[in-house]
Amino acid sequence: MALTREQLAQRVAKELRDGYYVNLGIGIPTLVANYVPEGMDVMLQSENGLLGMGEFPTEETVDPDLINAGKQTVTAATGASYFSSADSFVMIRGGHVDLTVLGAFEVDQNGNIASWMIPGKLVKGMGGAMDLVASAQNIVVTMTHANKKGESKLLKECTLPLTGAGCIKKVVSDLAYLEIHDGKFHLVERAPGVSVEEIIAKTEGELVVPDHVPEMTF
Amino acid sequence: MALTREQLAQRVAKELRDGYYVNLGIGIPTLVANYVPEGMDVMLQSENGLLGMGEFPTEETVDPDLINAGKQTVTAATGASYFSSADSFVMIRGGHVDLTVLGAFEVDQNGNIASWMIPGKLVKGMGGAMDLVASAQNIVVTMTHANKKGESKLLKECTLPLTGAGCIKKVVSDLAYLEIHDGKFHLVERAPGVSVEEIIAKTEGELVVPDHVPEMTF
Amino acid sequence: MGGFNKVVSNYDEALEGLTDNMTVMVGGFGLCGIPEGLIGKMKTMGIHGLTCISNNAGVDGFGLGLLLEDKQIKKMIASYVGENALFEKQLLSGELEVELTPQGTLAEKMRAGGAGIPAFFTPTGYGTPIAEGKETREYNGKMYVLEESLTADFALVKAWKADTMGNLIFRKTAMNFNPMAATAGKITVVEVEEIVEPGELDPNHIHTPGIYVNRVIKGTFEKRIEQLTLTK
Amino acid sequence: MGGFNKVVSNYDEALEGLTDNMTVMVGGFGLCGIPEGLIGKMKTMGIHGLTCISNNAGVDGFGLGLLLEDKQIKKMIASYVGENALFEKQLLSGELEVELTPQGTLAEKMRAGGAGIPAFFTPTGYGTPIAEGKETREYNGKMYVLEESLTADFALVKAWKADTMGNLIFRKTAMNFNPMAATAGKITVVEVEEIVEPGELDPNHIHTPGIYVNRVIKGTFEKRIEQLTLTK
Repeated sequence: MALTREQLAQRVAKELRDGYYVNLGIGIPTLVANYVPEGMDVMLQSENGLLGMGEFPTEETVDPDLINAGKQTVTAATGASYFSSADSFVMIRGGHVDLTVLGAFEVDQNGNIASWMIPGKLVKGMGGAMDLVASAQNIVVTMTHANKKGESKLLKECTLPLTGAGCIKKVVSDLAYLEIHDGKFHLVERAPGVSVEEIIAKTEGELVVPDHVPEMTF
Repeated sequence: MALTREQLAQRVAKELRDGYYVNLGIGIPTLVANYVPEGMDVMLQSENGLLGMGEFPTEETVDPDLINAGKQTVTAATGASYFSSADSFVMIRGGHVDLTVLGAFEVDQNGNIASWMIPGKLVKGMGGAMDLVASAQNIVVTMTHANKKGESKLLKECTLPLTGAGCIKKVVSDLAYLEIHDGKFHLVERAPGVSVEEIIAKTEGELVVPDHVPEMTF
Repeated sequence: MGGFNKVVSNYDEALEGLTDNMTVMVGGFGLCGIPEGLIGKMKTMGIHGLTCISNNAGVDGFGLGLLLEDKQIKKMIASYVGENALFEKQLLSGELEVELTPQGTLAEKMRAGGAGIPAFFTPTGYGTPIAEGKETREYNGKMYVLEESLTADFALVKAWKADTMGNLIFRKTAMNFNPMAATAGKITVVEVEEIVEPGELDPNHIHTPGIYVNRVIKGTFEKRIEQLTLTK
Repeated sequence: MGGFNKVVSNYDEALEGLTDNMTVMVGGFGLCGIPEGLIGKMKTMGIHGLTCISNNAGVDGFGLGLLLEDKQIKKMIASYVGENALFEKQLLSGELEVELTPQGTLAEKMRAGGAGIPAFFTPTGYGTPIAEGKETREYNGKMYVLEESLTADFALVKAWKADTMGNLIFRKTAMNFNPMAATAGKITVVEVEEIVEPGELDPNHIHTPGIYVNRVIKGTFEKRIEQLTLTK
């Protein structure tokens, strides 16, 4: 079975480490915050200018001056700090964030990512995504493996305008966890109940499949 | 009579305007703070990271964490702020300082200034002087007109390594106030009791002398 | 402090000198930390042909969205503009020009503009449409794009507190792009929630020193929330 | 906050991994705001061949001057080094190399290093010996020099207060080069006067967020004054 949104988030959460500073993109990546393993502390960075994002507020604590990069009202965790957007991207561009999680339309076997623009549709802007992918050492892309027509989104070469070039090394799709190196996708884990054959069929890019592909655990 | 150090500072102080943010270099420029005209407010910027430098402290108020760019203990004026040296040079390089006063070894008719290095002598470093002269719109150089041997320091072309190129427009020497434009020095005022002839004799650079050269007032 | 009293008493004075076809930099992220009254004044002034530099373009009927109603904005430099139907309409009809800029690059361009740095190299956007036509260069095995700085005729800033000398403190994430905007305007106007006397703000914790600020006005703020999300 | 407790209890731990021939960035302006204990520890460790990036080089017998006594510094990148007889001697004898850098350029190079910006244009030094061999370019009729950023193996920082998570607050002009140094070290070690619990520092007024800080140690400081000047 393909992973649900919640399961995607749960699998990505396994990439967290105690003491990590983490930037979570909008959508499924945001859900990762719900699956921080017990006994582990992570600090969430929000690129508008917050390190230490807490839970959503209550009606009593909601504050219009405290939002995240998705423009949602949030709270600040203990030990949080506020700073300008320029200083926020000193953190990001300077490679100080330990893990970045974001979605994508397409990823290709050379680590290129397309996530912000579909020609012919209205272009809303890239926000901070280009900065995030250009600078982070450790990026996890989470996405569906194929589109609704069944066409692969893990490609030999991205067809959409890029968000970043040669920067993606890890992909958690709804079918598999894959790594990208040496110009190829490498299948590492498959979603529980998903066959290697289905993953092969839905991966357009060059895919290296080891003899044994374990099922994901959460 | 050539101006004393105190008189030099007094003449430079006439370039102050109410509401000016001012950076004063080490030496005679520092003395300018003693001659801010009555009823006029200026804020002194110190490039180590202080806007709103106050007077020297007393033995009771002295604080090793509060120094100026000359490493002297100082106080903070009402409305002062502290910031990093990077932010300090955002102010300076960004052209936000209204007036910069500094000394020089040599100035030439093209507005070049040499103030930091005498080849063959030990080079101590330029500190913030290169940033200050490269960025300020309004710079006053205060210096002696000639060296102890009587040789001019207002030259056709600087002989010492430059601090900045084409950036000096106003010079208050101990003999005269001069402006620099169109590749020439322009004599504007003379020190009380100093003859135009003496100024001409001690200015190696091209000097434009108007029919009437008023004496400085303080 | 005669020469350092930056306080103005009305919006006419606050935006005096702002005319058609100028470039205006506006602080804020979404609707958070925007100079609401100054934007409202730009609308009633009826100035046109503006180039606006701001991370976002407001929403329909609020923030910079207000200026779209009468087509006052000619060009928008922003990182994300997707919250606004009117914006979309004017963009598709060609009435509005947009220069999309990655958020970190935009923030750094504004800082650089205020800091006297005309251009800098950034890894952001290399290999993407953003780098097209721009100089690229390798440093330590990684590719970078040369980006130029931004300044503006007017910078419109929202702060929490100011003293009369224009020293500013921002509050929480309402800081966002405001500190950089404050440094990058030929004339910087700040709308604040509270004005205090010099000396009341801790000099150790002033976010923006008054040297960058030309005018301060006390505003009243609706602080509209774009995405109200509450703990269930 | 297990993973975020940056506090170390001794100087061995604070400088673990610092070895010969490394590049060390040190905060401070003159003797103000210097990490006294960390410098002292570098001396007793006896490491050699260091490249030090710091605005100044201390004085004889204090600050970075201590490291000159045993010729531990191979190269100094600084803006002003004139307070130190030993420095002068080693410089003239060729035992010590100096790369003089304008103060604002040095501050910006350190910030850029921490910010992932490999190079930027500055007007500073154009037409002077500083620009020799460097690329220059005209923007809006003014000439600029391309300067590259600086990073270091270790950044040694002095702050006033830290919480255990490494969030920092500096005090008065002891801030100086410390915030930029904090961002530019592969390993950033901070020596502070006081360590508090997370939550005790106002999030709105943290100068350096803990993300840049690897280790925090409580020091004791002599805070020697270089130029005692008092009101007469």
